[in-house]
Amino acid sequence: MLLTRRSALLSAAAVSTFAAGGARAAETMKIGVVSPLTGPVAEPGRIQLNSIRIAAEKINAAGGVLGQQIELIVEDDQSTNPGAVLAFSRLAERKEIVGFVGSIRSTQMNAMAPDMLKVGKPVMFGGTDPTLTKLGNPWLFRCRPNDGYSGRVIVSFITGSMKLKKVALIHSTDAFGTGGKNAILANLEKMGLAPVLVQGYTNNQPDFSPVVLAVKSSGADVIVSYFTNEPDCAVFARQLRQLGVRTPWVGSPSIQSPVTRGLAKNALYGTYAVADFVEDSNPTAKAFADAYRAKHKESPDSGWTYDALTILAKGINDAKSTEPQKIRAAILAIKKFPGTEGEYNFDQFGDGLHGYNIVINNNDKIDYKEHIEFTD
Amino acid sequence: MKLLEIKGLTAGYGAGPVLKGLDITVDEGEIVTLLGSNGAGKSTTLRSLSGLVPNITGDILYRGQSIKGLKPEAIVRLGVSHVPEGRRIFPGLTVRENIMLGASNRKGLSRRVLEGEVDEMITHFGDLKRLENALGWTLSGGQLQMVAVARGLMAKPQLLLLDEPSLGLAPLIVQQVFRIVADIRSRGTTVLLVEQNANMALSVADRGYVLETGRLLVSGRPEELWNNPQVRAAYLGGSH
Amino acid sequence: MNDFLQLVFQGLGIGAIYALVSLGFVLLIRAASVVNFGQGEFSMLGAYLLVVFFNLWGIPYLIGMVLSVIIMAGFGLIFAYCTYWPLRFRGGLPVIISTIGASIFLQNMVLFLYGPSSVPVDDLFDTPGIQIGEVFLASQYLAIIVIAALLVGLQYFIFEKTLLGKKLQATSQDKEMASLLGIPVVLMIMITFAYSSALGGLAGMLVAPILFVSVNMAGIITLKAFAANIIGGYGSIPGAILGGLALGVAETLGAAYISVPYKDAFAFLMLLAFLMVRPQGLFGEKISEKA
Amino acid sequence: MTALQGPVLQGPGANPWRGLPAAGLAIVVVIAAASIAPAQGYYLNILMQAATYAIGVLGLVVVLGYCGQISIAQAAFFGLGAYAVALGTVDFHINFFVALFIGVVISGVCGLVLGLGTLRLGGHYLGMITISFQQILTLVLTNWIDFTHGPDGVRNVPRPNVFGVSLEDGRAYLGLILVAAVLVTLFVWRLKASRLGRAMQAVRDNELAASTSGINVYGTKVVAFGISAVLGAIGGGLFSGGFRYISPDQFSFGDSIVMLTMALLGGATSPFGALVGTVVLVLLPEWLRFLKQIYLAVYGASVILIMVFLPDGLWGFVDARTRKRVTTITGAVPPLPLLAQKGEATDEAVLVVADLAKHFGGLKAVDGVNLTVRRGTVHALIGPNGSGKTTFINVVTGLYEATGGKITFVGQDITTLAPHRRNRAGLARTYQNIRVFRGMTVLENVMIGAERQGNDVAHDPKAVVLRALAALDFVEMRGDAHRLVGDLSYGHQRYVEIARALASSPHTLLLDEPAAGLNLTEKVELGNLLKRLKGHGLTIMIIDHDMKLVESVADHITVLNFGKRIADGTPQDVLSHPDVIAAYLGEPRNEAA
Repeated sequence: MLLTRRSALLSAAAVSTFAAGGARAAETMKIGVVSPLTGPVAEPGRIQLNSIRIAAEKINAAGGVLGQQIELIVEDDQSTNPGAVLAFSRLAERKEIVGFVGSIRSTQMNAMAPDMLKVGKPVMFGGTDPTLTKLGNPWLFRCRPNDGYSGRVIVSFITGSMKLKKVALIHSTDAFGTGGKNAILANLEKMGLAPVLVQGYTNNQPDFSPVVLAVKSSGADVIVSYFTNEPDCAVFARQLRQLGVRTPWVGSPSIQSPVTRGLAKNALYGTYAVADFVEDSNPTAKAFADAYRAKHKESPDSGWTYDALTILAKGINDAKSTEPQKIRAAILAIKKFPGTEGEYNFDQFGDGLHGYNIVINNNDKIDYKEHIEFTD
Repeated sequence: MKLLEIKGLTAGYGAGPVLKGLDITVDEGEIVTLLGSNGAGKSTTLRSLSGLVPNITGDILYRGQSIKGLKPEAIVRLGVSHVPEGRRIFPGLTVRENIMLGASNRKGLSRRVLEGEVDEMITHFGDLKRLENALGWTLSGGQLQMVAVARGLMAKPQLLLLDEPSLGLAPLIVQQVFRIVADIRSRGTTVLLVEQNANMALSVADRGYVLETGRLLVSGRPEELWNNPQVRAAYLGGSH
Repeated sequence: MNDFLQLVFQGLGIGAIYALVSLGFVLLIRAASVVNFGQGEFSMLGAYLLVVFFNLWGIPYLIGMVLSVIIMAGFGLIFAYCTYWPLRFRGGLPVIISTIGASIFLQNMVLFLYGPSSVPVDDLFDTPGIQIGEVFLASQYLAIIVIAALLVGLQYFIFEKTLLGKKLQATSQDKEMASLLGIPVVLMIMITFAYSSALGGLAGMLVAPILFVSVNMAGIITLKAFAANIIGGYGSIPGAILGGLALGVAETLGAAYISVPYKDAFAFLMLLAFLMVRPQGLFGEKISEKA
Repeated sequence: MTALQGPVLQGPGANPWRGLPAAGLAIVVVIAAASIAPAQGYYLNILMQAATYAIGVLGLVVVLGYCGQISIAQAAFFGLGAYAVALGTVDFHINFFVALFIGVVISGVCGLVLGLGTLRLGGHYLGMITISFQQILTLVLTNWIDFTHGPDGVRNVPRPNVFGVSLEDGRAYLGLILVAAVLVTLFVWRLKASRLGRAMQAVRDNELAASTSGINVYGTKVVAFGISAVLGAIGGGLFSGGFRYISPDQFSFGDSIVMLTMALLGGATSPFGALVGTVVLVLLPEWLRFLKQIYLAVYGASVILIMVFLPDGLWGFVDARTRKRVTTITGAVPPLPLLAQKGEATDEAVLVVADLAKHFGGLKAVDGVNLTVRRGTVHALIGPNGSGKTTFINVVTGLYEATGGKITFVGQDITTLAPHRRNRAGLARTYQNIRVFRGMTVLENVMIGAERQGNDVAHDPKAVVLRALAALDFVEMRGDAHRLVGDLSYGHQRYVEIARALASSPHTLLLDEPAAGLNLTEKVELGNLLKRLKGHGLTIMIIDHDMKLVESVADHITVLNFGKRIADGTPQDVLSHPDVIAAYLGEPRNEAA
């Protein structure tokens, strides 16, 4: 049955507290982290946690923040929205925490946002729903490019580099997929284009043949996709190829994740994806990936938590204070800061990144193709 | 020859024993009947014999061997077949299937022989012929009773335990059932019979035991029981 | 038209999966009067065993499947011993709850041991499938349809034609009476659970190449298999297969011609419609209460 | 009515104010508790969650524990309430309580519609339909993004003002939730001892007997399901304001299962069990926290262990060990009014059955039977097994629909009436295989009969108790009034069944094989009982195979064979009728038998 976990908020986050980087001093700089330790997205959660620890070690080795060592307080969000709310409510009770690292999932950020506003301390996060930084909540700082940019980058790539016009858009009906769909539609409209097919689906489908056949009969010359769950993407890819569709495909980041590639294998060869983190796209990313490999014997597929902690630490150091308003001002002042995900130029809303990389799957090897950056 | 010997049987289900030191013997070829009011322990005696009562003390000897503590499946394989009260026909199986399963205790029976015996049994109980393929739950009370007896006989038992076979049956059928009981005995099967209908029971039985609250009140031949005023008043409808 | 045929084939393939899982349900309902909410976990465990044997240990695919089926049969006994045996005289509801408990336990143990990521498994055949005109018949779906048909036939034969089947049914309907007839009740129950678990495991292994192996792989399928069981007729074997196929085809066509996001709703709307109009299902329920 | 005074008032349902002082005290205590609870954060969230869930689980107590119907959609109703409050206040800016009320109405209507559709069917069908409802609701909440906000959920749900006092503060709002929980608990607890609650339990224990005891089985089930949907929505609406953020995944199938487990774990037949179960299952994962990742696995295992070792749930376990021995009810009560009236046998036709037929497929169980029962007589119906006697009674009492023919009862055509309507017209019966309400006490069983709609005492709870005691006095079973019927012997259950019928002051009583399973002495007692009933205007129809009994009480005998009437007349005529001897009696009557 469907009870992977005690869904709902019946159970709160599992606690895992640890001092990073050999902090010895009694006084540490505490940063709260909401992360999935259990549940369906625990696996990416583990990588994100490893990444942030690498950042903490690096910062602590360099003398810490305002002379104090960083200590991470981690709460499990159980991969659910209610779990995230409970996890954050536990962190929020601890007055000594100066800032937070939130979730990569927009729906969890949406769920926690009211509490974050109430707490009034900076929260670095990775959710890519464009509206999150437009809620009038001054404490949210995004360390990944938002979906508005992914949509712009995808449309710019297919109309510019690929010179294709007839788009079939496949998207999950969840918040991520719907946000992506809206961004693509808006950007296509700006170019004076209309998609030949817009097809939503509900997550966790065993069969995508109706969607594949719809793509086939739509006459599209390019597929654009926003898949949330990796198995869905892989099932779709395999059925697409089995039913003989060879249309070029540009997808949201999940299409080139190691898990999806492992499931779909050659069905994804030759597909393009937008990617916020690409090791070869800049030296910071390369250095981080090397450090990660040295420690964990595998390659990271994301660097945003590393950036999140680095920027939060820089903000506190720049502000020379743990007072939230001062940290906020310092973070908003960060320009041209090299992160693993690109160059951070915070705008008034708290969005740090304004562009995406395009990558291609060359027989299971992810190659960096180009970076498309916007300044407005 | 003694087929069954119950010695000092004490048995129950939890809150105090139902049977309190009961002694009963059944000789081969006899029809023995147990009489008594509701709750006297008649059914519990039969259930103890067939292994359905978990906690018993005393001993039960069948052909001189103790069967105390054996599982019901094992006891029926020794040749003791129990037709419990309430008929207990499997509701989702047909009459034929119910009767066929009565032979489950007999090993190595070929399907062909089995089908033949079932045919024979169904013919023996005339009314069942037209009901052969009816599902158990659709039968009326008397029909159920007939199937239950037929099913019990399919075990080819040496000892047949019959619990209230006449319950809810029309007088004509009651007579038929008791004729069958007598017939069973004439074919060499020993019968231990529990009955409320003491008249009928004593009319076919060789001996009877009267139980009262788990103890033996009196035992003897039918005419002795008939003439016992105490028994007559309490269990045979009295003379008032 | 070609699209339609393709969709019907896909629907039959998915429907055969529902039917396979549904068979396991029906078996436990018919032979032990147990509604097992942990049935989906049998499939999940079977698929993980195949992953361990084939992906991890490199044991040949078919041998791995056979081994997994055998282990699943054994697992069924343990499952019965823990969730069913202590509650066997207490009616349906306590057993349902304890199978729910077992379901939570198993999912989280597997989650703890293997993590949440999906794992791919190879297809049963190397050939991806057969192209007939415009219609592509994927080999794994063909295999599932064929195996489902065989198993349904086998199960139908056992229940309707053999003495073993009758003994299994008798045990389910009245355990005490069955024991009085000399039917080895414990053995019957053990056979039932072992077979049901093995069947569930096999279903899991067959769908693994299509859905990949993960803790949640069987969730929605199990619910729909349950719905298929009702649509076909509660506890009916031909009903399970027909209900499963009908559900698969209906929801695939519904997705193609009505709405993809509401695809899962079609199964349940169909179930609602059946309950309102023909509650006994396609094949009817065998036993009802007599006044 | 001096007899109304005295110890008898201790009976269930006798005191409408019972429990109110305790509830008042509980409210004071929970408000005090709320005021010392933390105003923010984790523990507050846990407390709110436990209290709001408890309200939803109490709904399950009504539908599952009392009425015996399995609902697997409580989280869906909970969700309907939650979304009504969230969307109503956030998007439509309606007052909190108005939104809550709308949610309750929507949920209640959904419950009624689902119930009306399936509750005519027995058993597991409600379970199935609720699973479907649950799944469809989750899909709609997720996919109807324009209205529900989709998977994003609704945030910033406001909390209400009560009498101008803002409950924005967490403690104040917790107080509101706890007061609601106490009131709902009181309601559910009182419901159990009410007429409606007894009807639900009767339906749970035996639908057929409930219907022929005047209970509208279908209506009662629908009402129970409706109440559970309403309570679910109340819990969900309060939850929405407490948590302030809701999304579809909080109201999924898994959550319905969790609620079901809470109810069963605590003990579904008592509201206190529901409270205990909810609190334990909210806290269990917290206690198991030290186990880290495998705590959910341990939780699953704990569910199994609790089911195995605590069969009646946690509350059942506690209750069984703390329950005081119930004292027997003493004191004189007015005897059955029936016994005070006089009525000799007359020629007035009470029950007229014309050309009655009932076919099951090809089987003609009853095949054109004509029969007239006259007021004040004892009319026996005999015949071989399978001759259609019980089917006849079942058609007359409405359990089976007649294939043809007409049934007139006291001048009214009742051929197509529902069983409970026939009972309300004064037709009571007993069953061949006894049908009592096993989960209820002897007294409660008989009270069900006494409060039959149309009975003179039906609307006075005290008088119902007195009438029930009078009926028990008549069958000499007052001493067992507080025992569970299921614990009684077969013969005594039979008497309870007769007492239940007599308490309803029936016009006509149908007895289906009352002597089956009784020994000869007990049969004589039964015969005496029937003779005592004679001469008071009560009309009795009896089926039995015991010719001695039949002969000693019957004024008139009808004989059926193969669904047809083969003889009809006085006992002497009928019992010497050659056809009757051939088909039924077997041999010229043997005086010894």
